[in-house]
Amino acid sequence: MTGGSLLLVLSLAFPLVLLLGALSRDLRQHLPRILPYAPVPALATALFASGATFALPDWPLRLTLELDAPGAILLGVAALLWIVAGVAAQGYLRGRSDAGRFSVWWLTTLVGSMGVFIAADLPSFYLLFSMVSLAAYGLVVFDDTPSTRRAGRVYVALAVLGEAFLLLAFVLLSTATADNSLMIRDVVGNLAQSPWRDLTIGLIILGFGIKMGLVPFHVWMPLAYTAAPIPAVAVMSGAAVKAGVIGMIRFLPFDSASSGWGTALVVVGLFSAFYGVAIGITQKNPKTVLAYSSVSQMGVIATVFGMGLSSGDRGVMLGGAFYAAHHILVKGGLFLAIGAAASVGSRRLWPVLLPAAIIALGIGGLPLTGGALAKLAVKDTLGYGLVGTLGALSAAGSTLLMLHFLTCLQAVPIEPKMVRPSSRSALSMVLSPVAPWLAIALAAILVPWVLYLSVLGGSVADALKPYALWSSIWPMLIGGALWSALQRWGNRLPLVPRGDILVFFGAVKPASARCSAAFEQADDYLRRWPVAGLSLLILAVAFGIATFALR
Amino acid sequence: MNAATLFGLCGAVLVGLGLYGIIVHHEPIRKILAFNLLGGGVFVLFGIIARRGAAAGFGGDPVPQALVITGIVVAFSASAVAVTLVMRLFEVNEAARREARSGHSAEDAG
Amino acid sequence: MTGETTAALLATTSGGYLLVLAIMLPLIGTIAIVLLGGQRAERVALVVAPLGLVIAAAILASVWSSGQPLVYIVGGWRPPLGLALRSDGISAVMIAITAIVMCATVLFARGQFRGPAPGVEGRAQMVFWSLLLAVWGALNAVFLGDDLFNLYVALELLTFGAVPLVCLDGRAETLSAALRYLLFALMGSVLYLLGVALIYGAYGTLDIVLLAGVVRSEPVIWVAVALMTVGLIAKTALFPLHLWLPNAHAGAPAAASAILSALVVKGSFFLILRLWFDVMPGQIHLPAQILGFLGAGAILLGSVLALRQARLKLLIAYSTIAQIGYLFLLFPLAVGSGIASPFASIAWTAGLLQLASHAFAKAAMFMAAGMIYEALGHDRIDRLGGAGRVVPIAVFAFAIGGLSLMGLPPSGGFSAKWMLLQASVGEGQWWWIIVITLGGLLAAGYIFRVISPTLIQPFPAPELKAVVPVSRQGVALALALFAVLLGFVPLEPWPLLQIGRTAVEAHLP
Amino acid sequence: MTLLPLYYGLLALLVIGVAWWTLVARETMAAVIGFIAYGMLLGLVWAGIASVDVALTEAAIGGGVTGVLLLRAAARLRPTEPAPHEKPGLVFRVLVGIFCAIVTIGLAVVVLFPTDPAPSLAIAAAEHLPALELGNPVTAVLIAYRALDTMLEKVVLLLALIGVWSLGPDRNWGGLPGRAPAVVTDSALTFLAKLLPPIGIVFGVYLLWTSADNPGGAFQGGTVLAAMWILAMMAGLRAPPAIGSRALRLLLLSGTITFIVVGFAGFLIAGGFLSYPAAFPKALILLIEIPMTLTIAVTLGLLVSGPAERDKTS
Repeated sequence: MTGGSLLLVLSLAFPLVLLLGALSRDLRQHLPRILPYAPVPALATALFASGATFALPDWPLRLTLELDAPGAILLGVAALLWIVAGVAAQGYLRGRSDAGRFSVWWLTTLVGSMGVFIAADLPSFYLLFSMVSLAAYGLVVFDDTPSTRRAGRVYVALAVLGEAFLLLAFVLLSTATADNSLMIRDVVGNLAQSPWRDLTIGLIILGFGIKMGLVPFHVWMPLAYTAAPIPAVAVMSGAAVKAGVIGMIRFLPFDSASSGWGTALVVVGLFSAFYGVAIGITQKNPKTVLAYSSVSQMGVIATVFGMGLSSGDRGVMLGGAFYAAHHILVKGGLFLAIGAAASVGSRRLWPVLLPAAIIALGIGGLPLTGGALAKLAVKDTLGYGLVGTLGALSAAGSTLLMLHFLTCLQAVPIEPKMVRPSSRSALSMVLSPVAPWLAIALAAILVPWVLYLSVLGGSVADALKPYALWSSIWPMLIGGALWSALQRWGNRLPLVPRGDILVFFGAVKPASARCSAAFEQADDYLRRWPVAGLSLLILAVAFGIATFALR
Repeated sequence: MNAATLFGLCGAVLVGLGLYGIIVHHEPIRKILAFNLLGGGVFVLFGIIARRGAAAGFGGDPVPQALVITGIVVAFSASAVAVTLVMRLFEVNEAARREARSGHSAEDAG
Repeated sequence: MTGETTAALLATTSGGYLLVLAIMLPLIGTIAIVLLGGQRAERVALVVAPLGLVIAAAILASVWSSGQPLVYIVGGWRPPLGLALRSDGISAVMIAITAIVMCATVLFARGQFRGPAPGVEGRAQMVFWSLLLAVWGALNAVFLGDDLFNLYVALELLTFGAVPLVCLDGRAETLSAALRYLLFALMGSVLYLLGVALIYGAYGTLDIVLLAGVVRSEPVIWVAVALMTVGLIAKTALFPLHLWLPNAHAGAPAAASAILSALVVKGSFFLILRLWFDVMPGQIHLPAQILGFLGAGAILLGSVLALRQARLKLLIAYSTIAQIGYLFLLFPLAVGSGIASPFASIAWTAGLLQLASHAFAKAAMFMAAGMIYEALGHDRIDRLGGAGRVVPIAVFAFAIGGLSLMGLPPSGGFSAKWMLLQASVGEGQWWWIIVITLGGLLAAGYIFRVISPTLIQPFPAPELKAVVPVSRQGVALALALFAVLLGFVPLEPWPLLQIGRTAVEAHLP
Repeated sequence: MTLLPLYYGLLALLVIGVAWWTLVARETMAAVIGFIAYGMLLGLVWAGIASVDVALTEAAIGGGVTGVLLLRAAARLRPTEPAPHEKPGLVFRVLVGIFCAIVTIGLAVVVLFPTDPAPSLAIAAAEHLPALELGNPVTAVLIAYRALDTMLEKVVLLLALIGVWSLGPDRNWGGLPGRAPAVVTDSALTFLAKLLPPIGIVFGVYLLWTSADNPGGAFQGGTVLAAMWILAMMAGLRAPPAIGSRALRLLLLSGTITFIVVGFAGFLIAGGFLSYPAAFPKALILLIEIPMTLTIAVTLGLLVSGPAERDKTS
C-alpha cells in the first residue's frame, strides 16, 4: 500500500476509530477535545495524495477509494472547514453534559462528508452519502425544541426521499452495465448506452438536487440551518451539502451532451438562484438569510452543471468544484460569524463585521476575493448569452442578499451564555467563537487564490483584467442599488414564513391523514374473521384458476 | 358410481360445509365444531384414495390410512387446545365482568 | 422419471445423520424439560442451544463444502414408501439462521421466567422453555422435510409450539389473539392437508424430489396447489390473511415475539417456496404474479399501519406484515422470463437475504422493544423520551435493526432491496420498483417515529421501572449486527442457495 | 349385494344431513350432539371403505373423545350464547356459500376424474411385512415406514398438552386438572364407570396386541384406555393426577422416550435412525407400542381434563 492509499483510508478510518471510542461512556466524554483533529488525515490526503487509489478485494468490504482533482479540491477545503468548525464546536460544547452525543453525530456526519469525495464505487458512495445525510439529523435536532423537531422531520423526510431516488438511479446504473459493475466510473461511462438513460439522469438530478436544496426541494434548508447549533450548521451548509455537488460531478454524464436534462437543470438552477434571493431578503434571522443564500448559490452551481451537461463539457467538473469549494469556506465562515457576533456584542462588532463584509460580498463577486475567482472560473461555462446574463444578475441578487445579511448580523442579540467573564486567557481566546471565525475568514480569502493559481492553472493577470473586474463590479453596483431600495421599502415586503412553500404542504397533511386512515379502516375490515375467511376462499379459487390458465 | 366415488363426493361436500361453518360462525366453539367437520371431510377424501389404491390383497392402500390415523390425532389435539383456550378466555372475561359488576355495586352502595 | 437419477438423489449421504440430530435434539430438550421440571429448563436450554448451533454449522459447512445436498433416509425405507430428510442450500441457510436466532433468544430469555420459589416449577417457565425448543425442532423439521405429509406434521408441531407462547401472560387480549391465531392456522393446515391428500391420490408419492419428476399439469394439481398455497399463506399471515398476526406477535413476551416474527412465519413461507419451485412444474407466471401483488399489498398496508400505531410492539408487528410482503416479491421476480433457472436468478438470492436479514433485525427489534417496556413500564411511542438514556444499547440495537428494514447500507436489508430492485429492472417488472421504494420510505417513517423520541431527554426524566442488564441488551445488539453483517455478501446470485436445486430442476419435463 | 349401494347412498346423505344440522343448529349443545353422531357415522363410512383401523380411530377419537371435550365445553359456555346479530349479513353469507361451493366443485371434479390406474403403495408396503414380522400393513406404515411421522406426532400430542396446561392460572400450576367434579348423583354414570373400565382395559390391551396382524394398534388401544379413564374421572371415581407429579410426567413421556431411544439405538444395532434390526423387529416394535399405548391414553385423558385449576391438596 502506498502512502497515498494509506492516507485515503486514514481519512475515513481515523474518525471511525474515534467513533468506536464513543462506545465507551468514559471516552465519549473526552471526544469533544479531539473533534478538530478528526479531519486532519483528510486534509493531508487532499494535499499529498492526489491521484491515489485504494481498493479492497471485492468481498466482503468492496470498498474502493479514489482521489481525483475535483474530489481533492472539495475534500481539502471541506476538511479545513471541519477542523476550524471543530474548534468552534469545542467552545460550544464546553460544560455541556451532552457533548459526547453531539460528538458522535458530528463524527458520523464527518465520515460521510469526507467519504463522498473519495468513494469510487456505488455501494460505498451510497453508504457514505447516507451517513452524511442522516447523521446530520442528530445535529439539527440537538437543541430539542418543537421548532428543531419540525426542522428535523422535514430534513429527514427529504433526505430519505432523495436517497430513494438515488438508490433507484444506482440500481439502474449498475443493471445497465455489463457484468453489473459497481464502479462509478464504469457505470457512468456506460450510461450513454443504457436503455434507461433518461430516467437515470432524471433520478440523479432529483436525488442530488434534493441534497443541494434546489427549488422546490429547498424547504429543508432554511429550517435545518436555522435549527442546528452554529458549529453544526457551519459544516452542514459548507461541507455536508457538497455531497450533492460531488454527486452531480461524479454521476452526471458530462462526456456526452444531453441537452434536454441539461436545459432542465439550468432552468431549475437559475430559478433557485433568484428564488433564494427573493425569499432571503424577507427574512430577519441571519441564519435563515444564509440558508436562502445557500439555495441561491447551489442554484448557480446547478446551472453550471446544466450548461456542462447540455454541451457535454467535462470542464465544468473542475469549475463547479472550485465554485463549490469557495462556497464551503464562505458559507461555513459566515455561519461562524453569526456565532462570533453573538459572543462579542455590538460594541466590539467590527472585528467580526469587517471580514464578514469582505467575504460575504465575495459571494456577490467582490473583485480580488475568492468569490470573484469562482465567478471567473465558471464564466465561460455560463456563456455570454441569456444564461450568462442571468448568471451575472444572480450575482447582483447575491450582493443584495449579503448586504441584507450584514444588516441582520448587526442586530444579532448577545447570547448571555456565550459571554465569557474573562476572555484574557489564551485558551479561551482560541475557544471563543471569534478566533475560528477569523481563521476561516482568512482561509476564505487565501485558499481560493491558491487553488486558482495551482489547480485551475489561472493567472493573476487573468483575474485582474479590466474586463473581468468590470464584469464583476457592475452586478455589485446593481445589488447595492437594490439594497438601498430594500433599506427604504423593505418593510413593505411580505412576511414569508421560514420554509416558504412548505405552508402549502399544510394542505397535503389532512389528505394524507385521510389516506392513511382509509388504510386503517381497510385493515380493520380485512382483519374481521369472516372477511379474512372469504378472502382465503377467493384466493384459493384465484390460484386454482391461475394455475389452470397456465396449462 | 362406486362407493369410493360416492363417499368422495360426500367428502367434498363436507369440506365445503366445514369451510362455510368456520367462516360464518361467530362463536369460537362453533368454529371448532366446523373445523372438525372439515377435518372429517378431508379424512374421508384420504379414505377414498386409500380405497382406490387397494392392492396386494389389502382392502386399501395402507399409507393414506396411516396418514389419516396420524391426522385424526393431530386434529384432536388441535381441538383440545382450542377448546381449552375458549374456556379460559370465557373464564377470564367472566371474572372481569364479575369484578366490574361488584365494583359497580360497591359504588352504588357507597 | 428416470429411476437412476432419482435413486442418486435419494440416498443417505455421509453426514446425513446430522439432519436427524438437528430435528431431534431440540425435541429431546423439550421432553427433558417436561420430565425434569421447569426449574431445570434453563439449564437444559443452555445445553441444547450450543449443540444445536454446532449441528447447524456442521450442516451448513457440509452442504457448502460438498456442493451437494445432505440426505438421510429414515429407517432405511426409501421414498415413496419411507421418509427422507434433505438439506439443500436454502435448507442449510434456514437451519443456520434459526440456530443463531434461537441461541440469542435463549440467552435473552435467561432469568425472565421464574418459578414461585427456587427449585419449584413455574407455569410460564416450563411452558416457555419447553415450547421454545419445540419450535426450534419444528422449524428444523420444516426445513429438512422432503415429504409433504411429514411437513404437515412439522407445521402442526410449529403451530402448537407457537400458539401457547402468544398467551403466556393469560390476559384476555392475548388469549383471544392466541385463539384467532390457532383457529386460522388450523384452517390453513387443514387446507394444506387436503392438498396433500389430492397429490397422493394422483401420484402415489409425497416425496418432493419424486413428485418433481412426475407432476403433470392437470386439474388435481391445480386444485391441490391452490388449496395448499392459501393454507400456507394463511399461516404466513400474508396480506390479506394477516388478521391474526398483529395482536399475536405484539401480545407475546418479547422473547417469544422475537422468534414468532423472525422465524415461525418463515416456516410456512419456506413451504410455499418448496411447493412452487420444487413441486410445481415449469411455468408459474400468473400465480407468481398474484403472490407478488399480495406481497405488494402487504408492504403498503403493513407499512402505513405501522406508521399509525401508538404502541411500539404493534408497530413492529405491522412492520413484520410489510416485511413478509417483500418475501413474496421473490415469486414473480425469480420465475421471471424463464431464461435462467429461477435459483440462479438474483431475485432468489435477494428473497432469501431479505428473509435472513429480517429474521435477525426483527428479533433484535422485538427484544429491544421488550427491554424498553421493562425499563419504562410502557411502550407508548409518544412517551419513549429518555429511553436512549435508560437502555442505550437496546435502543441502538433497535435503530440498527431499523436501518436494515429501511434498506440503508451496510445491511442485509439494503443488499436485499438492491438486488430486488435489480431483478425488477432486469425482468422489466417496473411495478414492483414503485412498491419497494414506497415501502422503504414508509419504513424510514415508522423507524424514525420510534428513534427520534428516544434521542431526547425529557424533563422530568422518566421513572425507571427496572434495570435491564447490559448483557441482555448486548444480545439484541449482536442480532442486529448480524443483519448488518449480511450487508457484506456479494450483490450477485449466491451459489450456496442453488445447491441441490439444479438436481431437482433437471427432473423437470 | 343390491342393497349395499342403497345403504351407502343413504349413509352419505345422512352424514351430510347431520353435518348440515351441526352447522345450522341454534343451540351449541344440539350442534355438539349432532357432531358426535357425525363422528359415529363417519366411522361407518370408514368401515364402508374397508378401513377398520381408521374406522376405529375415527369413532373413538373423532366421535368419542372429541365429543366429550366439546360437550363439556358447551355445557360450561352455555350461559353466554352471543347474540345472533353478530353474524355476518345474508349477502355476505351467500357469497361465502358460493365460494365454498366452488371449492366443493373443484374437489368433486378431482374425485370424479381420478388418476387411472390409481397409484398405490400397497404392494410396496406388503413387500416388507414379512421382514418386519407384521401382518397389519397400517401398523407397519405407522411404526416402520413412516415412523418419523408417528414420532413427531407424539411430540405434537405433548405440545398440545403443554398448551392446554399453559392455560391454567399460575397459582394452581402443578395441581389437579379441572375444577372439582360435581358430586355425582347420576347412578347410571357411576354404574357405567364401574362396569366398563375392566372390560375396556381388556379390550384396549387386546387391540394393542392384535395390531401386529389385525386392525388395531397403539392408538386405538390407547384411546379405549383413555376413554375408560375419562369415564372414571367424570364419575368422580378417580381423581385426575397432579400435573406436577414426576411419576405422571414419566408415564406421559414413556412411549415417546422409548420410541426415541429405540430410534437412536438403530444407529448402533441396525445401521440407522429408526431402523429395526432384521433379527428381532417385532420385539422392538412391541417394546415401543406398549409404553406408547400408555402415553396415548394418559395424554388423551389429560387433554380432555384441562389445565390445573385446583391445588394438589384440594
